[in-house]
Parts: sequence; structure tokens; C-alpha cells
Amino acid sequence: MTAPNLIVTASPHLKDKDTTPRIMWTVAASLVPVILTSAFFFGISALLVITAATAGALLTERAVGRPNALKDGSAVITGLLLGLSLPPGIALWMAFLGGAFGIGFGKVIWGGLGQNGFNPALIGRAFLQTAFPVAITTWPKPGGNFFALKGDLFAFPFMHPSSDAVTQATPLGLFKFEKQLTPIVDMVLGTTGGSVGETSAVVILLCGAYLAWKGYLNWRSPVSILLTVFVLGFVLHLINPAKAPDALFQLFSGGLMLGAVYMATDMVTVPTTNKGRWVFGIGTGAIVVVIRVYGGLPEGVMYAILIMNAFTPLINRATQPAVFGTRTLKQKEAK
Amino acid sequence: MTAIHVDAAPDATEPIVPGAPPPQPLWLDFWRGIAEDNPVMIQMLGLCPSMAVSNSLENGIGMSAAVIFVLVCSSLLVSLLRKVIPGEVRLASYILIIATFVTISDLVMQAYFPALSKTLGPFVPLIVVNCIILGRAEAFAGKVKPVRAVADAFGMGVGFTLALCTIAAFREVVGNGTLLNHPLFGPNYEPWNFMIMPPGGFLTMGLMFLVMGWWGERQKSKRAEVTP
Amino acid sequence: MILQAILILGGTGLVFAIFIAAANKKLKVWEDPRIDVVSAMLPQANCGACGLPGCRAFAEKAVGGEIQPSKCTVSNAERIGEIAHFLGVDAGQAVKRVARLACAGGSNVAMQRAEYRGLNTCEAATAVAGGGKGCAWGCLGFADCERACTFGAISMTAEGLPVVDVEKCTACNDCVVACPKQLFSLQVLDHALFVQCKNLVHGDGVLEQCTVACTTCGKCALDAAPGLISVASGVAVINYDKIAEAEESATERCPTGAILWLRGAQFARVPALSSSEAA
Amino acid sequence: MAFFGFAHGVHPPEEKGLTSGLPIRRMPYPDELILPLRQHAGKPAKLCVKVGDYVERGDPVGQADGYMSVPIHASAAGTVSAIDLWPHPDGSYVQSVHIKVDTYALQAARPRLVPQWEGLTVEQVIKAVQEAGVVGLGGAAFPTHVKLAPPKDYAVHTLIINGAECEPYLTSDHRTMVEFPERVHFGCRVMMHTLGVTKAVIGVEKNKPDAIEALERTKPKDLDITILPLTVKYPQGAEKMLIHAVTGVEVPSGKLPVTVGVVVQNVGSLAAIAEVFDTGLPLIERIVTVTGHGLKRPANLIVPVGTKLKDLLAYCDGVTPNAREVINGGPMMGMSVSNLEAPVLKGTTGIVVLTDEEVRADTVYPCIHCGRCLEACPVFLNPSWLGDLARVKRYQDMADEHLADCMLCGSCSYVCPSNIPLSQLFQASKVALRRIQTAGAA
Amino acid sequence: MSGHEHSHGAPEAAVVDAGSSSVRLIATLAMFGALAGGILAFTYQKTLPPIRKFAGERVEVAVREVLGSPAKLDTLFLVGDKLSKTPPPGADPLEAVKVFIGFDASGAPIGVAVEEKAPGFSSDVVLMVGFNPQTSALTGFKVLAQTETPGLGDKIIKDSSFARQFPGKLVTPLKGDKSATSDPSTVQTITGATITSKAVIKVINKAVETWKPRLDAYAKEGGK
Amino acid sequence: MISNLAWIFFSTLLINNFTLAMFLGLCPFFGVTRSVDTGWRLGAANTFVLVITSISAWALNTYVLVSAPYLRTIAFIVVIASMVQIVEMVIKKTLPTLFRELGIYLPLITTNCAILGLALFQTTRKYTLLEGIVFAIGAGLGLTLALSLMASIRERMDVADVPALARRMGLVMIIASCLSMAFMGFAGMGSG
Ligand SMILES: Cc1cc2nc3c(=O)[nH]c(=O)nc-3n(C[C@H](O)[C@H](O)[C@H](O)COP(=O)(O)O)c2cc1C
Ligand SMILES: Cc1cc2nc3c(=O)[nH]c(=O)nc-3n(C[C@H](O)[C@H](O)[C@H](O)COP(=O)(O)O)c2cc1C
Ligand SMILES: Cc1cc2nc3c(=O)[nH]c(=O)nc-3n(C[C@H](O)[C@H](O)[C@H](O)COP(=O)(O)O)c2cc1C
Ligand SMILES: Cc1cc2nc3c(=O)[nH]c(=O)nc-3n(C[C@H](O)[C@H](O)[C@H](O)CO)c2cc1C
Ligand code: SF4
Ligand code: SF4
Ligand code: SF4
Ligand code: SF4
Ligand code: FES
Repeated sequence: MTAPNLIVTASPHLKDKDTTPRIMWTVAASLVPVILTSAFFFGISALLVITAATAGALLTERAVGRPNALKDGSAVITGLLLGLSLPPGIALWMAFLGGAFGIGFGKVIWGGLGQNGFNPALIGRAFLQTAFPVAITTWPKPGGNFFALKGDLFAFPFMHPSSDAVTQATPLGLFKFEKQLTPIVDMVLGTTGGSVGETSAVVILLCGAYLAWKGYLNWRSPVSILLTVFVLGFVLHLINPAKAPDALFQLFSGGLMLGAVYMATDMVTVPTTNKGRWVFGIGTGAIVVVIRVYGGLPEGVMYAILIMNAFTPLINRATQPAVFGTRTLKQKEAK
Repeated sequence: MTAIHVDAAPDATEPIVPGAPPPQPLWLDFWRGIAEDNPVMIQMLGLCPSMAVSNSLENGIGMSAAVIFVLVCSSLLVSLLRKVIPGEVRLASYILIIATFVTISDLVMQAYFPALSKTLGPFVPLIVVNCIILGRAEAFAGKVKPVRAVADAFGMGVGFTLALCTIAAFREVVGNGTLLNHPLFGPNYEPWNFMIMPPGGFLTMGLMFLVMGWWGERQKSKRAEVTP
Repeated sequence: MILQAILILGGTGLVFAIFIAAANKKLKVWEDPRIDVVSAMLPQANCGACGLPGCRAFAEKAVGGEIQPSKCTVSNAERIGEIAHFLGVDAGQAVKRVARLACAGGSNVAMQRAEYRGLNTCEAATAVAGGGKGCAWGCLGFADCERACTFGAISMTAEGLPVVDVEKCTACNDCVVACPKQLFSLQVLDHALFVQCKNLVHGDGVLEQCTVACTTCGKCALDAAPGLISVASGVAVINYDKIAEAEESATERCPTGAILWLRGAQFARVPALSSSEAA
Repeated sequence: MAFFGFAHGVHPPEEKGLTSGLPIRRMPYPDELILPLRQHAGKPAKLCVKVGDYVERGDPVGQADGYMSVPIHASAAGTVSAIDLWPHPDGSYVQSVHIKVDTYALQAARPRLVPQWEGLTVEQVIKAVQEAGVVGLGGAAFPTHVKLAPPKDYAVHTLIINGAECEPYLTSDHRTMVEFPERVHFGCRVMMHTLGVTKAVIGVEKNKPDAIEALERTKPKDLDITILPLTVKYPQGAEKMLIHAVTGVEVPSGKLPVTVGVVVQNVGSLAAIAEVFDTGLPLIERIVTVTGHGLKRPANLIVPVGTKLKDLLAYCDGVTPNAREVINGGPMMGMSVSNLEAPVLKGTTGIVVLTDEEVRADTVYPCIHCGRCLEACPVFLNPSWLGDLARVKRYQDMADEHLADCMLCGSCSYVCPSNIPLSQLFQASKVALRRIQTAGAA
Repeated sequence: MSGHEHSHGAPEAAVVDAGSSSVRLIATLAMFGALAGGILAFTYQKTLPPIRKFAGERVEVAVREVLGSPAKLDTLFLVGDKLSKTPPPGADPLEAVKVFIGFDASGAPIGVAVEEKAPGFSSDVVLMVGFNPQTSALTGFKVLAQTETPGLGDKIIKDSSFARQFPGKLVTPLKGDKSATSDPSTVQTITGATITSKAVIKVINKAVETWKPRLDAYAKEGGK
Repeated sequence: MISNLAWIFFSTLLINNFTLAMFLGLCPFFGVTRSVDTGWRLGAANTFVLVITSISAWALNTYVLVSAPYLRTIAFIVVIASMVQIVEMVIKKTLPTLFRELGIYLPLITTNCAILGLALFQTTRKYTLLEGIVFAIGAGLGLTLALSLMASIRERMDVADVPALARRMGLVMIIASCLSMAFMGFAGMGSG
């Protein structure tokens, strides 16, 4: 018998076939239908913005991240989601900067993949929101020629973009500042103003359902967010319909779907326990509604998720299940 | 327990004050505050004003001036009075001294630099509790001779000024496109408001630490190269 | 107006001074101020080599006269002198000890039986069939000790053996604890006789595993003072109680170099010197 | 049919089909047997032969060294050819007795070495079991006589028999239950009698319907034995999980099963007890599943204890050219073997040979905090956090986070998409913690 | 700890604070307090005039700006619910609630200026509002205090085209709109700072609403 | 009345959080946030001192300083410092372990901007005694919240593979930046 050239490894010697890159790339791929829908509504502008944000994210990861970090696919998701959360008419240099900031300060500095405490895409967006508040709240009208640019996309870097595009307030903005309601159908289908990825709730839900079925996203956070927003929205609307829009409007407006399905499920920045995911979701949903109804901003999904990201370590601590046998041990001691 | 047998009594000329800094040349007392014991960057004290008023260089300069004034005056006085003040009311006395100088500088600022005083707002009276000043009184001025106390205070003040003004200049340039209110990049510059808001303050400070960290790492690897 | 101000502040000062004076009488906790001073003079490495949970604990004991300043192995002689002078006590004497490695089986001389794949730490590899190294006692070379040494005294050779810089080593014991194969021990620097092998397999068969292993041929024991060296357990063992009788001649007939006469750093006689050793 | 199970756990591919249909065959004696004196949990046996001695099959070569120890017996007649340090499957070197098998000996039945069971007192049974060198065959090789004499302050009410065999690939327990159900029941009878319990439950994963059927068919009428089908899930066979599935009770952390009134025995151990009292010979052979895609002819074999792995694999027509890893035990809990000179021990449940492609991938990604390991860990630890702590060597903090409750089942490593060798980290940390504690105590 | 006992015998006892007597402690603190009080009162006396001067000047500059450089200014104080030329007894004229009336070179009234505030995005927006009490037409406004978001809310100061819209608008009341309009009582709000823009409008409406009746009443009574 | 108090409480806690939005009390925010336990204990101590401060400041304002407002800073600080020193002595005597843990930060609580800041804001906003106390509790819990969040994130970062150059304080500042960015979501609350 020929003796094999032996290898020794640690047990277990079997391994589930899911790997981190596989999960990441699948999630990235699942965003393709969402991106195509955006392109349908906003034309080439949507694609340009997403490309710029992704380029910012990838180049930064390449330049300052760990070697080979691009291969795991997480930076692509960050870039795509950032692009999807920006207005389609934003200057490309800003989108690029957002991607770079999100990866640089939202991820690499923390130690790279898996270590960051806040959602990098949202850190990038929050930075842009604070840095360039006007540019990021200028919402071009959807539709029109596919190749028409929806704003001053090619503004010179670091220079002020001139906004002469036709704008249309978002349904949430319209409600908050003009007290006008937008028909739900428009929002479900995505024919309203808003950021690139706010277009079609249905497509996002379908992609999310696919991922949940594959086990790549944990359904608890999105479901608890959507449920909380619905219930709170319903109650507040009953109390004060002038201030709080109805629950369905809450569900289908703004970035709620994208946030709930893709951002509140980023395993890195949400609790690791299932109970914790419920807490996270309920907290996020509640903050979303509170900001929308009582806050100064029309939309609160980004801030809600970031705030709950901050609470994630505390939630993890609080929702750790009792170790097997410790409960009986306590009971025994009590006796 | 075993009693200690004392053969070598401590130096009789200068009584040993617990925790007193070892004697040093005067310029080192001064230099320490600027470099290796920089109050902001190394000791991480006095962070509140460094963040709160550092959104424009003008504010930074005004704040620094007030801090240097208070720091030097109170260190001098604390050092002069170090033998008079009983240990139990040490802190309270220091604070009284510091608060007096702070109030003076606040009143003077209100009277002669009203606009600056308005933008600095409560952060001038808050110099009282700026950890640097009390920290220096407690750790240094209360234990050494006046000359050293003043040298140290001045060094700390300059160190604070350097840190604060660097942060302030950076924030103003990026966040507003101006330096001391002069536009730098022309009218079309899109200012990064982020920088002059609270998160920008933290970020700028973070950037300074990153630069320091990077420098430290570089030094370390250089040293490693020299002595393989 | 001035009078009013004087009254207000003077009064406030008075009231609180009375409070503080009262509280002071009742509540003061006395602590020897020299503890702070000594604590500040210590290296603050909190390494625990002195056997106490940290530098402050050491300072407390030193001030209390319960420990000699020299028991801090990290401070240099000068510093220890200062502390002793400040406390007015005898510094005590320290014998310089260093960490020594009981293995010389680098990758050039020791056989590897199976390829190990997994975490690159000695600790983890030990758990996987001993890391696949032919010799079950030998150094795995994943440098757990190097990482454990807070004084940067350990560096790995190209053959994967840790070299201890005897100047930098403070005998803090960290590497002794870190090595899962328990290969390090603290030895008096001046004790030159040392066995750098732990393989218990008897006879020349052991050379299959490692060419610098102890074959228990017993030549060293024969050449040494009686009772100084024994080979009964499967490897040469030195009785350090009799170290005064040791002579270099005991090592001269060793066919493998497992026992050696050490001056300064270890591995001076290992033929293929690593770059860091050569410098 | 209701199934019983536990929370969490994983579903690795089973691969039991390679051997589950193959009847148990006897392996012929090899030329040389290696009998390490340390084969069981507890104190190693004390050598009682010298080189040149002739031993008969079943003669002791090592005596029990105290209560927490069992003797080692020669598995074949032959000459003691050497006594030296020899490779052990766990990678260390252990003092072992080499026996040059006497090819001309009959290796036949001898006068009883172990007395008849009928009529023995409880103490006599326990003594006989110890002298027969019986240990748990479920893997841990814990001396069985110790388990037969639980401390008097606990009232044992149930004997649980572990027929789960949740490890993928392994089928030795499965085949034992299918082919020797009477032995299992007989072993059960001995144990119930000795423990003084009236109730026994045999837990079998429901993926072995033929075993359940065989056990049901041969169930003695006079004993209260329940055969309980269990959910198919790893690690269903872990003692605490099994007890939870059967009784619904959690064994307190850090405590033994007796504290909740149960004793767990592996079916193989029961069959071994039955065999010992039946044949009168001590434990000198066991059923081993030799399997894996890297092996040419997988089989369930009765193997003399002490057979070198080399010889065992050769008997199975050797390994395929792409075989790279040999595992002692199942692929989830078993250990890689670095030296095929090492022998089969009393506790060897199976030998699995993996091919090149099956060897676990090397690339480790950072933990993405996906929480899969938390959902896999059957004892509700937080392997992700423990892994982080292990990486920065915060062992004391790990102990505070209940590292001691980790049973190294490997479920967490199995599911981790980042391929982090969590259970390896925990195993190493446990060792390190022990070392640090002894260093601290010294 | 045992250190306490041995220290008494050791010469280092000099190092150790022997524990000051309570009297000394109390005396020190009280004396320091008194001294500090004295010094501060002195400084305060010296700096008070310039501080007050500045405060007065600041208001005056704002008033002049919103009224378009009047030749002459009159100050009326609110006493109870009535306006009067003298401040309420005992009150500091600087702190009192008041209204300024501006006159051009010919002595004809141009308008009045009042200070008013309302909550903006972060906190109160404080304005000096100038308007003509007869026609309710605005003469202008100046921001006295605000802490709105830089780059957004602070455009009410920095964006001159916003402030330029106001002179001449009729407060009947004033309204805001997102798009440019030529409506005489509507101004265009700043994109991205609707809330702050609306706060400005709120302040102006409030100023006119509360002060117009008072001024009317004062005028009716013949300006006494 | 109740809603006014509730508003003071929540706005101080979340919207104008002392640490994250007003830059007060940063020294302990960066200095004592290595572990959640210490963080929240310091927060609790701070809240306690803040309440004492609020009451003292109110008393000084109403009874002593009416005629000499320019002595405010000095009077506040002296009174607060003395109060804290007394409290410190009590803790040192009764809870030595707690004292050891919070080390030099206990006296530094006095000289923490948040304390004097609270007294000054309370004065300029003309809060009543009750409002002042609610304000102090809100501010204290806000500090505690910021400290606990920071500490919990830092605990997690302790085991992360942070690049060497960010290890000392760099990352901590960036965490603060992210936290303060997140809490900007509450900005403008109550205005809309
Ligand atoms: C009375 C009694 C005492 C036991 N004492 C121990 C012991 O001290 N240590 C131990 O590991 N197992 C002891 N066991 C056996 C355990 O319950 C368990 O079966 C054994 O650890 C093997 O379990 P495993 O294969 O799941 O690891 C004892 C069992 C009994 C009945
Ligand atoms: C993770 C894990 C899985 C186990 N799986 C099995 C199993 O499938 N079958 C089994 O008999 N023992 C299994 N064991 C061992 C049992 O816990 C227990 O030790 C054994 O059933 C006791 O019986 P024994 O002493 O007769 O071997 C497993 C142990 C662990 C820790
Ligand atoms: C961080 C932040 C600060 C803001 N500050 C202000 C502000 O000071 N004043 C203001 O009117 N709007 C501010 N806004 C924007 C408002 O919430 C709101 O979006 C805007 O007033 C709507 O104006 P629009 O309808 O013209 O876009 C801010 C938004 C953010 C995200
Ligand atoms: C379901 C899922 C959702 C994700 N969501 C985000 C996200 O919202 N933002 C982001 O930057 N990365 C996201 N990622 C990618 C990755 O987790 C992220 O880049 C890490 O935070 C980087 O450490 C997601 C990944 C998965 C699998
Ligand atoms: S001496 Fe020990 S710790 Fe160091 S490399 Fe060798 S095996 Fe590892
Ligand atoms: S770790 Fe070992 S080599 Fe390093 S200083 Fe300590 S004793 Fe010496
Ligand atoms: S190896 Fe330990 S931590 Fe991992 S799943 Fe098993 S019991 Fe849990
Ligand atoms: S399964 Fe792996 S990646 Fe997921 S949380 Fe656990 S250790 Fe981290
Ligand atoms: S400067 Fe504000 S707490 Fe230190």
C-alpha cells in the first residue's frame, strides 16, 4: 500500500458549502434587478451614480484595505447600496467621495470586513447628507429620455453643481412640508421622485425574499422593521392624521424597503442573536416613524439604522441566550 | 512586617514632594507641552473646547489666547502659593484661582472683542473646567518653583494652541472654503459642511491621530530596519 | 459693590471650607504617598514577573518593605538603585536569568511527518495531531512565544526556532507560559551547561525524527561529574544543584549537539544561522 | 411517530450509505499489534509484561492503576517483542507493548477469564467489568465500571442508551444494532440490573429505521425498554443533547448526567459488555467503520485492538491516489492522524479517509458576525465572540463566557461561512487556560 | 495597609502631609474667596461700560439696517401692555422690551423695528424686524441670533437673495412658497432650508401681529 | 407642564445630547470608555453630580447671585467642586473598589465641562428648580448613553483587527464621529 502524503487539519473536517464571498457576491447579484428598475425610471443617470459610488468604494478598498479584500465582494455591495441610496442627479464626484468615505472611515479604519460598527454605505451617505445637504435633497423627476442627464452629474470635482434639472419633491417631503399625499400605487410601482433605489418596492421585496430563502439574509430584521412601521404608523395616523400619514404610505415611501431589506440585514452591523434582530428591527422601525412624524427631516431610515447600529453591541450583550445548563444550575442553587 | 532601615536619607535641600516631576532643564519643561506631553494630542485633555470652537481659525485663536492667559497666570499663582495651600482644600483653591482668571478674561473679551465673545459663547467660562489647566496645577505647578511652572504652563498653552489652530484651520478650509474668513478656492467651491459640524470635529481630530499613528508606525519600522 | 462680592465669595468659601474640614476629619483615608512615587518610578509594564499583580502592587509591597526593589526584573539596575535610594533600603541582588529553549529542531534538521493546515499558532497546531511534526516534543515554530514576549526579546530564525536576545530578556516568564510544548524555562545566564532537547524516545531511532535530538547515548553523563547528568528518563537531564561542578568537556563527545556549553545566546552552534542571529 | 430532538445543531451531509448496508466482517490478525498503555480516560494502565514474554489472547499486558483505570489485554497470542514509546493516534508518543502475533497459535477460545454474569452481585459485576477492561465505546473511552457505580447521593432512575450515531460516515453502532440487537438488550439488562434502574431508553436517529425495527423486534418482554426515534441532527448523540431529547431536562452546566438521575451508555458499549460476559474474554476487539471516499473498499470490521492503521487500511485494499487525510473517529469530532503506525484503540469508532478535494479549505475570512454559529451551537454559546476573544488570547474572559461548556462539537466551525476554525480555537484555548491556571497557581 | 504605622517613625514623615489644622484650611479658602471676589468686582466695574456700550450699539446697528439708515431714532418701551417713552421703573433700559421708530431727514416716520423670535430647525431664530405699521409693508429684517445648521439654515444670513425679497412685502400675513412668485405677500423659501425660511416668516408675522395693535393704540393716544 | 418637562428631558437626552451634539464632557467620553461597566458607572456618578449641580446652581442663582451675576462662573465652580470633593471622600471611604476603578476621573468629574455647562445653560435658559433637575437627569442619562454606546463599541473593537495607525485614539475619534453623525437624525425634532 502506498502511504498517502498526509495532511492534518482540525476538526470538524466537514464544512457547510456557504462561504463569505459566496454570500456577498450573491447579494451583490441580487441587486441587479433593483439597479435595472432604477435605470428604467431614471435612465443613464442612475447607472452613472451607482457606478461612481461603487468606483469610490472599490478603489478605496483596493488602495487602503487588506490585500485581496476586493475578492470577498463586500465592497461591491457597499458601493451599489450607496449608489442606490443617492438622488439620481447628484454630482458624480460626490457619489464617488461618498463611496470612498464609507469604505475608508466606515470600514477599513475599523479593521476591514466584519469589524465595522456602522453600515459603511450609510456612513458614506450620512457624510454626504451632512456635507452637501442641498445636493443630496435635490430630487430629479423620474421618466424622460433614457440618456438625459438628471442634474449636473459631471460637475467639476469640489465645485458647486448647478442644479437646473426639473425636480420633484419626494412623497415624504411633499407630505411633510406641503401636506400632500402621493397615491400608494405610484410608490409601489416607483414612479415618484426619490433616490435611485427608492423606485420599486416590489422588486426589492422579491429580491429580499430570494435571499431570505437562500438563508443569506435573516428575515427577522426586515420583517420586524416593516411590522413596527406599519403598526406605529397606523396608530399615529389614527391619533393625528394631519401630522402622520397612513401606515401604507409609511411602508412604501422613502428608502424603507431598501433599508429594511438590504441595510438592516447587513450581518456585520446588526445583532447576531435572533432576539437581538427583533429588538434591532423594532427600534429601527420606531425611530423611522418618530423622525418622519416628529423630526425635522422628512425621512429617517438612514439615521434610524445608524442609531441602531450604535446600539448593536449593547443589544448583543442583552440578548445572549442562557448557556445550556446554566438555567437549571441556577434553579438548583436557588433550592 | 519588617521595618525599613534608613541609611540614605533623601536629599535634604529639596523636600521630596510625592509625585513631583524630576528636575529638568527649563526649556524641556516648555517643550514637553508642545511635543511629547501635548495636552490635546497626547494627554487628551481639554477636548471639549478643541472640538467646540474649532470650526473656524478665528475662534481657535481667540480661545487659545484666553487659555494661555489663564494657564500662565494661574500656574504662576498656584506655584507661588504652593506652600500656603493646605492639601485638603488644594483643588478648591486651585479652582478659585483659575475661575478668577477665567472670569477676568471673559469680561475683557466681552468688553473688547464682543463678536468673538459671542461666537465662543459658554466655552470661555468653561475654560475653568478645562482639564488641562487644573491638570497642570495639580500635577505640576503645585509642586515646583514658579519659573518652572510658568515655563510648563506656557509650553502647554502653546501646545494647546498648535493643536487647536491646526484643527480649526483644517476645518475652516475644508468646511467653509475659507481661512480667517478669506475665500481660498473661489466662489464655486462646494464647502463640506460636514467639517464644521460636530462629526467633522471628531473626524478631524481622528485624522490627526491617524497621522500621528502613521508617523509612529513609520518610526517603529525604521528603527526595526536599523537594528535587524 | 466690591464689598458685596467679597462677602459672597468669601462666605461661600467659608461655608464649604467648613464642610470640607469636617468631612476631612471624618472620612480621610490615609495612604502612603511614597506608593505613588515608587509606582511612577516602576516601568509600568505590569508584566507580573515579580509575582505580583502589577506595578502598583509591587510599589505597595516595596514601600511596606516586603519585597526588594531588585525583584522587578524589568527595571534596569540604575532605576532599581534609585528606588532603593528613595526608600532608603537595600536594593537586593538579582541573578540574571534568561529564557532557554529545550529544542534545537529547526525545519532543517527535524522531520515533518504531515502537512499541517490551519491556524498559524503553536497552540492550535498542538491540538491537531501535534501539528504533524515528526517529534512530538519539539518546537512547532509558529511563534506563540515571540508574540507573547512584550519585551521583543524573541525573534524567529529562518528555520522556525525562537532566539532569545539575552540582553532584552527580563525573565518575565511570559514565553514559558505561552509555549504549548513547554519548551522554555528560565535559566541562570551563567549556567552554561544546557540540554536543548526533550524527545524521550531512546536510542538512535530518534534521529529519524530529528538529527540534533538526544539519543541517550550517555556520553555526556560519563564525561561529567557524577550525578550531574542522567539519561535514564530518555533524555539527558542536568541536576542544577551540582551545576558548580559542570565543565565544558561534558558536551564535547555529544554526537548530535543536544547538550551544549552555552555562552550568551542559544543556537550559536547551529550551523545555519538566521539573518537576525548573524547580525 | 413523534421525534425528539434539541435546539440548534447542524445538518452535515451524512455519507453513511458507503457502509450502512455492509455487514460486519472480521479482520484477520496482523503481524504485529501495538497496545498503548493509555487508551482510556483516566490513569494509564501499569505495565505487567516484559520483552520476550509469551502472552495468550486475553492475557493482561497492563494492570489497572487504581479505580479510574482499566487493564489492557493482549488481543492475540504472541510474543512481547518490544516495549517503547510509540506513536499514538493523538499525535503523542505513548508507552506501548508490541506483540509479535503468533501465526501458528489457534487464537481460540480459552477458559473463561470473565465469570458468567448470572448470579453475580452488583459489586462483582462492576469488578468483572473493570477487569475485562471495558470502556465506553462512544468515543471518549471512559471506564465503564465507574459509570456503573454512581455516587450514592444521586438516585439514578433511567439508563439512556446512545444509538444516535450522529457523526456522518460512521455506521458501527448502526450495524451493531441491526446485527446484534440481542446483545444490546443483554448489555442493557446487565446495566439496568447493576444500576438498579427499571427504565431504559434507547435513542436512535430516525434515519436508521432498520436498527429501530431490529431493536423493537428483539425487545425483551420483562424489561421496560423504550426505543425512541430522534431527529436527525448533529450532535444528537452528544450526551447532554441526548438527555435533553429524551427527558426534556438540561444537565446543569459543569455537572455530570447523574445529577439529573440518568446514565448514558453507547450501544457499542452495551454490546461489548454483552460480548464480554458471553464469551468470557475481555475487551480485545471492537467494531470499526473504515470508510471515506479516499478508501478503496469501505467496510464495517471487527478489529483486534492494537492493529496499526496502516494494516487496517491495507486490509481495505488501501487508499485511492488522491487520499490526503486520515481521521480517527468521525469527520466532525475525529482527529487527523499524522502517523499511520498508530494503532486502533478501544475508543476508535471509525477511520475516515478524505480525498484532496474534501480536505477543509484553507482560506479564512474575518468573522462577519452572521450569527450562524450562534444558531448552530447546541449549548447556546456565542462562538463568534469566543473566537474573537481567543484570537487576542483573552482566555480568562473566555472562561467567564462559559468556554468550559463548549463540548468541541464543531457545529460552529461547520457552519461558519468565513471558515474560521472556531472549535480548534476553543480546544487550544482550553489547553492554554489550563496551562495559565497552573502557572498562576505555581 | 500597614504603611500607615511605620511612616511615623521614618524621616520621610516630613514628606507626608501632617494634616493641616482645620482652622488654617477654612481660613485659606475663605480668604481666597474674598480676594477673588474683590478682584472680580473690580474687573467687572472696569469692563461694564464697554460691555453695555457694545450691547447698545449692536441693537442700534441692526435697527438702522432694517429701517434703511433713518436720520433719527426714537425708542418706546413696553410698560404693562402700553408703549411709553420711559422704561418701566427700575428696569435696565438695555434689557427692557422696546420698539424703535425711525424717521427720515424730513422727520417723517419710516417704520418701526422690533425684536422677535420663533423656533427654527435647531433653536430659536431671533430677528430684528422692520416694518411700516400703517401699511404692514416690510422694510427688512436682520438675524440677531440663530444656531441653525451651517450650509442650510444659516443661508437666511448668507444667502443675500433671500433677504432681498423682503423689503416691500406686505404682511397680510406673509407666506412662503418653494417657487419664485410675484405675489406681494409671498416670499420664496430656500431649498433645503424650508423650515428655517418658514421660521423667519413666522417671526415676521408674529412681530407685526403683536406690535401693530400696540403701535396703533399708541398712535391713537397721540404718541404720549 | 408635564409635556414641557418631557420635552426638556428628551431633547437633552437625544437631540442636544451633551456629548454628541454639544461637545461637553468629552474627556471622560474618550478616557473612561474602555468597558461598558465602568462607562455606565461613571455615567451614573456623573448624573448624580449633575443633579447636585443643578440644585446648587438654582440655589445660588435665586438666593446669592441676584445682585452679582458676574460671579456666576466662580461661585458655581467653587460650590460644585466642594460638593464633589465631599462626595469623593465619602466614596473613597465607603466604596474603595469603585474609587479605584474610576481613579483620577472622580475629581475630574467636577472639572468636567458638562457640569459647569449644565449650570450655565440652566441659568441662561432660566429653568425653574424642577426643570433644572429634569434637565440635569436628561443630560446625565445622555452622557451615560453616550459613554455606554462608546464603551460597548470599543469593547467590540478591542478584539478587532484594527490597523496599527488607528489603534490608539484614531479609531475612537472616528467612532465618535459616526455616533454623532447618527444622532444628527434627531436634529430638528419638534420643529416640523
Ligand atoms: C458516577 C459517574 C462519574 C463520572 N465521572 C466522570 C468524571 O469525573 N469525568 C468525566 O469526564 N466523566 C465522568 N463520567 C462520565 C460522563 O458522564 C461521560 O459519560 C463521559 O465524560 C464521556 O462523555 P462524552 O463521550 O460525551 O465525552 C462519570 C459518569 C458517572 C456515571
Ligand atoms: C459532540 C458529540 C457528539 C457525540 N456523538 C455521539 C454519538 O453519535 N454516538 C455516541 O454513542 N456517542 C456520542 N458522543 C459521546 C456521548 O456524549 C457519550 O459520551 C457517550 O454516549 C457515552 O457512552 P459511552 O461511555 O458508552 O461511550 C458524542 C459526544 C459529543 C461531545
Ligand atoms: C443634518 C441636517 C441639518 C439640517 N438643518 C436644517 C436647518 O438648519 N434648517 C432647515 O431649514 N433645514 C435643515 N435641514 C433640512 C430639513 O430637515 C428639511 O429637509 C428641509 O428643510 C426641507 O427643505 P426642502 O423641502 O426645500 O428640501 C437639515 C437636514 C439635515 C439632514
Ligand atoms: C444581506 C447583506 C446586506 C448587506 N448590506 C450592506 C449595507 O447595507 N451596507 C454595506 O456597506 N454593506 C452591506 N453588506 C456587505 C457587507 O456586509 C458590508 O460591506 C460590511 O459591513 C463590511 O464590513 C451586506 C451584506 C449582506 C450579506
Ligand atoms: S518555542 Fe513553543 S511557542 Fe515558541 S515557536 Fe516553538 S512551539 Fe511555538
Ligand atoms: S517573554 Fe521570555 S524571552 Fe521575553 S522577556 Fe519574558 S522571559 Fe524573556
Ligand atoms: S464547538 Fe463549542 S462553541 Fe462550537 S458549537 Fe460546539 S459547543 Fe458550541
Ligand atoms: S459563523 Fe463565522 S462568520 Fe458567522 S458569526 Fe460565527 S464566526 Fe462569525
Ligand atoms: S475639556 Fe470637557 S471634559 Fe475635559
